[in-house]
Amino acid sequence: MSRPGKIARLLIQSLFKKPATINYPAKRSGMPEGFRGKLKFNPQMCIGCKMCMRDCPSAAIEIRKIGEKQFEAEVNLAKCIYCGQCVDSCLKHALEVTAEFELAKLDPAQLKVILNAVNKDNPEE
Amino acid sequence: MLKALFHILIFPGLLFLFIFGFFAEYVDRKLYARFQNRIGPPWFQPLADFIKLISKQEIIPEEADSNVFKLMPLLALAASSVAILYIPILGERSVFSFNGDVIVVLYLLTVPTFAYFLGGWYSRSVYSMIGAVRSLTQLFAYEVPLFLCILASAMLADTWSLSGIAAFYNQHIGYWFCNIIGFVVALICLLGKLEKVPFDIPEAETEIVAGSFTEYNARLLAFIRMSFNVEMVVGASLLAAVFLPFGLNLPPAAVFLCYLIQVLIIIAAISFLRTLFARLRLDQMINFCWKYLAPLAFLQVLFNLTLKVVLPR
Amino acid sequence: MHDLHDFEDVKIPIGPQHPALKEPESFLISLRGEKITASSVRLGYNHRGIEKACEERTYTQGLYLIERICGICSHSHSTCFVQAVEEIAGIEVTARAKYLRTLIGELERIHSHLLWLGVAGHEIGFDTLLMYTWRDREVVMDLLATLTGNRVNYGINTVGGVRRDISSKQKEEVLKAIDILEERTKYYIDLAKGETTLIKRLQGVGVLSHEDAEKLDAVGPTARASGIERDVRKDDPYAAYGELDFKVISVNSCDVYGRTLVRLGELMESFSLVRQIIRKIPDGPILIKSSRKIPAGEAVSRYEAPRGEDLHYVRANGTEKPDRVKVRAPTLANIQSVSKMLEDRYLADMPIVIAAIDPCFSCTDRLVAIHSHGDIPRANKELRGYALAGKNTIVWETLRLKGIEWYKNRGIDFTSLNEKLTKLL
Amino acid sequence: MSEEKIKQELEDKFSYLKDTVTIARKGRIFVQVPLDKFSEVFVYVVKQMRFLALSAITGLDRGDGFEVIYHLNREGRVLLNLSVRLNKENPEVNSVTAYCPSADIYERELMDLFGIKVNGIAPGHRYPLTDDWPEGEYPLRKDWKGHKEAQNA
Repeated sequence: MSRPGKIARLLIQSLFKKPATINYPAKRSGMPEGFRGKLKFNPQMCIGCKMCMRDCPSAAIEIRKIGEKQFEAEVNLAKCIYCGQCVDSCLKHALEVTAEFELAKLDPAQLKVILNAVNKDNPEE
Repeated sequence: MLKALFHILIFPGLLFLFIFGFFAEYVDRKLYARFQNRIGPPWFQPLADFIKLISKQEIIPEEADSNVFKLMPLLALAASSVAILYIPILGERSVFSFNGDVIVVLYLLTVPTFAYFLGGWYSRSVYSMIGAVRSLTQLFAYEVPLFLCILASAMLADTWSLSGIAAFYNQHIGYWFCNIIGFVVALICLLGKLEKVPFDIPEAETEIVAGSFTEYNARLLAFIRMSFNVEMVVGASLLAAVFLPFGLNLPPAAVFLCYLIQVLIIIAAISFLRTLFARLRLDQMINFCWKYLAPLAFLQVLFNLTLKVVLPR
Repeated sequence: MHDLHDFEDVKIPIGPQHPALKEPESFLISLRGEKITASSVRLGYNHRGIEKACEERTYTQGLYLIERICGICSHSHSTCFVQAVEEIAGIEVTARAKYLRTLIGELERIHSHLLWLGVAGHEIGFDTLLMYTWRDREVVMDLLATLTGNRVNYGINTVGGVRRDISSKQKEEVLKAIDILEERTKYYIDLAKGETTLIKRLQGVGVLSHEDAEKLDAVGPTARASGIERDVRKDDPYAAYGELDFKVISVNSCDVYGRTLVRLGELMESFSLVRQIIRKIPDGPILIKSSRKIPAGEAVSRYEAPRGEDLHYVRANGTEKPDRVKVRAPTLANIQSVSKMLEDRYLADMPIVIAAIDPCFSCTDRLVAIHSHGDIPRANKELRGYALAGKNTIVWETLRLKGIEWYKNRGIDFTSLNEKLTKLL
Repeated sequence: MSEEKIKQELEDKFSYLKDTVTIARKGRIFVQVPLDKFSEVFVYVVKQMRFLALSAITGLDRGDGFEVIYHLNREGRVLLNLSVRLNKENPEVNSVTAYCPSADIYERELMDLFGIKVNGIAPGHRYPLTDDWPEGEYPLRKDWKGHKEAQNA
């Protein structure tokens, strides 16, 4: 038989339970480790074949030659759709995906990021 | 003169109503969120909304009749704040009371609904016209049971003044239980008056945008939301005075605390009911009110009448 | 003074921007009092030219575009497209890849139906149901994020197979999540059967009789709630559905309440399907290397999306770009029956009736003004694109400055704050 | 009613369909129908062979002419694709809304995106293009590369 207010018991229970939501900027829940976020580039491995540029659905990555056997990758974070196709298409595994996803900026010019992670630990942008 | 000014502006008047209104809205929204397993807004959220709305640019629709459009929110706010003066908050004596102020308070609580109707109708937008008409049709559904319940307990107390009712029930605590049906019915009707979820048909967000308040913005919308808060406080304290008359003869501080607790209990009940139900359609709401609430209210009146004859004075 | 009798019906425009409809479509409802007398639908507001755009992209790039047709059923479109391309190229995908595609498809059906349940609750004013269903939906969203790397646009499909494999640890996580979800869905099922106000708002609303559903070719839960037992997974099995056993849920109450029960029933079916997949998934490679050029040919592929039958027609001409891609989303088939359902209903029912077919208009419309290439300097192509549309669209920056200036001549000066802010960022 | 039986029945009933019926795979049959015989075949397929559900109508620009494919299915199992070729100058086809009312929106899409004239269709909103879309421009045609004024702007 149906009666109004059937959800009452659940409401009372959740009154005493910990809320399921968190105050986002203060506390961050983060993304699971397999998450596809911002790209990471390793210039040593790159041979400048531009396979990633060809396969990128939104023309977000650009590989430029800056010296003998030295390449830098410029990624437009606004255009990038974080699909990871460039990581798969790169024959030399020069590109990796990190789990960083909070990339919003006020000034659009800062969204064009030059990745040349000279060494693994401090990839300066 | 100064004492009257103090009563109107400071204590039971505007300043107290504003602060208590914001607090009541905070309690309502926080409980509503906690029932839904969410954290809910910080304590200053209602104040922040009010300030944000006040600072916004005001746009009056072209075809709207601008005087009526601007006047209605203020009328609603004024009517609901005046009603507090007749409700006994500190002890058994309200600020102004005469034999018959129950009718005045109930009338003053109906004025905001008419103000929203006129405001909605004169903002000439299709949605607000439909919303305005709906708020009137809803008015006829919940008004009769609400009046009957309050008048039933007035009849038992054999006086038409709120202070008299409060005093009577304070002396004869036993009579309180016979009004329990009236209290439940009045609470449900208060939901209708405050347009809370099971009966928030005039302001049905998913059907007609914001009902009669679609065209309102900035300052006027702030006043409308403030008048809803004040109406919630006034309605809750009316029910508290009529149906929950405890501890009226303790020292003033304790009495004010009792009053706060009673009002917060009623607000908690309102927000619990608000979380519990889905919004009814207008036809379902009207036949619910006339099939269940009105008969219960009549039953309450008959019960009180027989009780008055049987019980010694 | 004309009397009330010929009081001309009030015409209400609902949409394209309207709180009830999360998506841009516009209905013109004519009302007498609270009764809807007639309604007409106008679509096309969100048409993004995906079919034309696909013709200029290679298959791998087109796949990511097709996947973004709809935010909720992205896997349906991408699998449907990939199956058509593989059929033309004659690639036989490995069994493990088929099982993985079915797994992600069923998880997507779970999250789409839970989302719909919340939206339905919101449409009838029952926000508590929205909050609870969307809280439980997070369980399956996080699961999808771990399995595929993204909460919505999974990008798990590629021509010839799947891009990510599932580890045994992830299998436990899936089973644990399914147990939680099953217990929550059982609660919602007996809530839907027991809560009076919910039933009163859903029963007898948006009636679509069996004959009308047949005549107007309704698909998916909308058809199955009117007694039409049709499910592409059963009738024309694809991926791994041939080897899995499941029931087609159908009710013949023909109203919104029936659609709710069908969707809840399908949720339970999906849980048992996911368990079967985790149990029976074979080992083996997940991807077959295929050449970038697809031989000439054409294929039609069908997929049972959460909203109904999704149909993709692909024609290849031997190059690495498709010659023609046609997408018919399930909502396009269901939209015809909405005006039939709305006849002489109350205005209050209109949002829930429209929500009941679970419209996804980003699927239905796929074209808008296209920036043309050629001599327009590449740098400000976006601005050119907006200017093309013929409307003087305000660029975000000017809007911000206009706001600051508006407050300045009211005595509140934000300019110093603005400098600090831009320096900060 | 397997694919072969359907193919057999079609070829017996219509001699001119002799070699144009191909079975791509289980549940998919492609049929080339000459334009003048189209409505006759269509009515027979819908009425006698019970292919009641019209899933979609696809328009194609083959460069030398247009092609329209009607995807019909019966209880969801077998998908029959009737395709008919139209000439380049004034592509024209008759509306099938009399037999499948749901075809209305697909035919409007043909009219908007390809400029194929569909006679016998009821008046109504245009789909999917906006009302202020310039006349004579049909986006899904191969020769359409963008708005005219965009080219010379």
